[in-house]
Amino acid sequence: MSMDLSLHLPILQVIVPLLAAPLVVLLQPRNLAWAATVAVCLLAFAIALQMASRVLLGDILYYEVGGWRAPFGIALQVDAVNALLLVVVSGAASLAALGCRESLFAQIEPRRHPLFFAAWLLLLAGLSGMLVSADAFNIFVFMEISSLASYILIAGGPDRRALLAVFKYLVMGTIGATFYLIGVGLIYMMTGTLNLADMARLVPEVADQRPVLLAAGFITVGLALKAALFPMHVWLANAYMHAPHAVSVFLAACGTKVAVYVLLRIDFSLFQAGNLDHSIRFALFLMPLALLGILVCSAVAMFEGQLKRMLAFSSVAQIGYILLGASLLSEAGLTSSLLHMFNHALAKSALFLAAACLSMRFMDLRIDSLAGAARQMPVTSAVFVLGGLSLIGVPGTAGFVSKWVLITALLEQGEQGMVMVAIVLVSSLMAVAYVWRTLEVLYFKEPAGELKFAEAPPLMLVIAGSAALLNLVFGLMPAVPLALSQQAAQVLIGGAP
Amino acid sequence: MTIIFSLFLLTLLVIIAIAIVHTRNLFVCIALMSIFSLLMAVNFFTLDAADVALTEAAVGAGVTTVIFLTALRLTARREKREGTKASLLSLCVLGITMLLLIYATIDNPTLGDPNAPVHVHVAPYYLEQTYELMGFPNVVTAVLSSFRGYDTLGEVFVVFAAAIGVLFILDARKGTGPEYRPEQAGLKHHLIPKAVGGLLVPFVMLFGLYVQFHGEYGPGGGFQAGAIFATAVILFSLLEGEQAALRAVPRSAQMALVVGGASLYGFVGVLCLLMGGTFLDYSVLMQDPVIGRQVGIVAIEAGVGMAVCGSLLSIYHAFAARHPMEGRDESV
Amino acid sequence: MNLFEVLGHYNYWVFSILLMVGMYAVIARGNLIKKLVGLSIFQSAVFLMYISMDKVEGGTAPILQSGNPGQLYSNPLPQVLILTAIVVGVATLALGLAIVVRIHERYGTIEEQELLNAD
Amino acid sequence: MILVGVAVAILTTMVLAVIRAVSGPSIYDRVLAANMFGTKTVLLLAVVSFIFGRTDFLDLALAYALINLVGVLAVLGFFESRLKAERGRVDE
Repeated sequence: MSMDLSLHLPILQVIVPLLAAPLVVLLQPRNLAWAATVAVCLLAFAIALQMASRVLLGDILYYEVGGWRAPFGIALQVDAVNALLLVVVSGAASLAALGCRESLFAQIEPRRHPLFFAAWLLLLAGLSGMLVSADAFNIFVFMEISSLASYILIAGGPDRRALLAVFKYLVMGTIGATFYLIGVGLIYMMTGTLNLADMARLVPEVADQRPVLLAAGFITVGLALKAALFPMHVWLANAYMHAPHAVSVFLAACGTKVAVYVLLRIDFSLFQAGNLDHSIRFALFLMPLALLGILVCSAVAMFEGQLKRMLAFSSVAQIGYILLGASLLSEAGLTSSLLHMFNHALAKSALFLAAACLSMRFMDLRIDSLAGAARQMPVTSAVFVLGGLSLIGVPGTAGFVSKWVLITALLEQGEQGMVMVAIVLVSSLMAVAYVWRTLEVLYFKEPAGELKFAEAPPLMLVIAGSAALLNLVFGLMPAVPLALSQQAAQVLIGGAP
Repeated sequence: MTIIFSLFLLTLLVIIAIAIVHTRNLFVCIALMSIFSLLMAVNFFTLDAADVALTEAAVGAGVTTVIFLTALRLTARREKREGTKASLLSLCVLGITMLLLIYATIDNPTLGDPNAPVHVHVAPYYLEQTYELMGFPNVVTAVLSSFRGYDTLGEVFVVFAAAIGVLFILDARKGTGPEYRPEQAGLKHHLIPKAVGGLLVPFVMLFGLYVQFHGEYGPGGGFQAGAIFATAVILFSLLEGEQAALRAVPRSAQMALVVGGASLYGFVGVLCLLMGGTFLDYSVLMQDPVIGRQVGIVAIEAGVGMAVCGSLLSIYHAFAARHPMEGRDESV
Repeated sequence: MNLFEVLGHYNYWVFSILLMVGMYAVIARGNLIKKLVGLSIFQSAVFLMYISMDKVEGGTAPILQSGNPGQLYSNPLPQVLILTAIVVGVATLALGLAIVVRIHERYGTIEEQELLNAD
Repeated sequence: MILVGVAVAILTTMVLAVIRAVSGPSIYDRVLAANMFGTKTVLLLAVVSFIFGRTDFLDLALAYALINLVGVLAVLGFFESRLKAERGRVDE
């Protein structure tokens, strides 16, 4: 009866939050559902850290659910590509649940808490399940768990427009997931297997057949929809804007990135391995969209009047950076792409946490109405400054590191790369503009009347502050995430799933 | 033979689908949807997918139709004339996409080709090993609950998510709704529904039990049984009224089914893990691995049945017990 | 390509047609319930595609018959996947309908154009 | 052979039902057609399971018959509640 829990880490990452969800539904009293959720999120975070530390040492964690060998049963695998994202996902869930306690209690009626927090755990479980799975259909199942949970969470927003936003998200999300399902079906039709490694072995034999090409198209478009790649991002802005603040923090940090991960994993390991044509098509499809997304959405963010919508558009632009790096098809490019997922999560969660803090004292978050907030809320404003600097990519912050790696990767591309470097620099200037616009209002604009209120509640400040400090920590000491990202890029380029 | 049947039924399917999109009356649209589902189910049946046909009938034609109707009662019955501006353009784009898709399927293996990749890799293992490993003949049940039991766990939690989502969004968890309302009195004052329907409720339940426990030997299993059980209670509620149904199976009992079913599945999985196997490896549950698997499968199928039944019921009641004027925005 | 091969792809043609018919309802129709109906046709098309793969000529449903050792059976795997997918479809639909009901309660309409004008 | 003949006959009536369901004109026609279609499905299923030689699938037909009834009752209930709601509004 001796058992070693460390052998079961990949499955525990998923089932701890998954199985906790129905139990949370039963917890009635006010703080209990929240406390249990935080505890489970932190436990998941600890599991993710444990796995990441083992992956860093060169381990690959492999798990066969139900004891069935790989192509016959469902396998899980944690390697460098998903270990870092698991940390991001469970970390974001913990940060958002812990750091938005008061905001959540203000926005969600206590009697609805158990259901809300159950959905919260389901979202965490769904995203983790997508990340650890090495089975194409299993990814779909967990994608749907995470999607349904995020619809529920966003629909918790108090404004009635949240309902419209979530309906749009539901329709587009379902189309995206169904496209993915069609793609998986077509590959299954041509190979007879659902296991990613087994598929990677068999796809090259049939790579030139039309169903496989079609599958690549369906999967890429479907996941791009889920990842809110420009111009398929229309669902995202309002969904983030009207969601409860805590949900915005959680989703902005990791919601779309998991879809990007699945896209990269499937595309690189199945279609691109040894198929130059496909690699070129992949790059040709993603690169222009990524560049356009960076430019257009940064520009939109510059003129957006609502703080959270501005941050949402900036998120779409950042997805552009992530996919631009991937579309270079080089090791350096992929490194920047994976590293940026991590760093952007740090920056965006700090910024959305600051927004949540501001929302405790301001009725609505129009940027103009925040005038002079820095006097009353110095810590919150400082968090916003740090997050903003990291978003822009100022040296010393986490955002700088990934942008630096991206620019290095672009420069490897020769003349074409120079143009893209220029675009990245222009959009960074735009980021300066939209971050500065908010800072100016916070710090230098005279408030309309006299402001008489205190800082946000202490727990929120502590968490927001530590999120902001993490941006500095990983800006000055980027070794660990950088090493993991490099390792991951090698895995992806090497073609082994 | 199969191909001729399919040809015919599929053509009907396309006609119905176009009619569904064409009609403006949402009620008609739902009626046609139920035909669509039945046709789809017959198609599945002719394509040898008996389990799927049963599910599609129970869920698609049964529960979905009922939920659609109850939701329709709370919203509008007709669709307004104007479509969106993009309708003509999208028609062209989608038409071209369709032709491309048809062109791309030329390389697909022909229907029924025994040498298609799907029939030579992975699947033969299931067909050859099931009897030896599980000791029962329904390979679909074996794959569903054991080989790919982890997917099914996910599926149970998808249903769980839908149930808590509907309850959360409609905020319909507590109480049995406002006071008694005449329009929810049910159909029992009509002779024929009373005579026929009342008789049927226990038989539907019995049939549900049969599907639940015969799932290893014939088409069926926890999922279909849960849907059929929910159908029985919905039938009862249609006849006797919402209040009577909620007295018979109160909301707390529905929630207990959902939570209990999902937890039972998870518990079996964790138990396997604690007894030294991997998650959901039922073979460690007993001395004899075959019996262990059978025990595990019966247990998780029971969990699936409970969770599905509870979820579908709580979704149905969240819609059906709601008053059309409840939750109205004051500003509207 | 003989007639048999053409007819053997008919299922996939119907899949393509249904996919696009459903998509059309989602994109071009303004009524939110109609959009959900379209979405469910769209998903049904995919079910059809998967189930079409499982058929083996001369085979029967994969419930083993003990008296019949030489019997061919159709592929169980797509059926299992679609059982799961049907459930996912219903779950999404129920959630979508709940949202539509709330939209109707708070806006008084479920027509897209009127909703866009409302805010 | 006779089974195939029966199947063809059932398919023909299914087409007739579909024509009624699609063309209407009244809602009553369509609902009736939908119900009739359900009944035909049950029959077709039974016949097909004999043709395929898998009579153990007859319980599927049973399930369809039960479900069809629930659908019809739901439709009736829908109309009745509509009717009552409308009448209630007139009374006020």
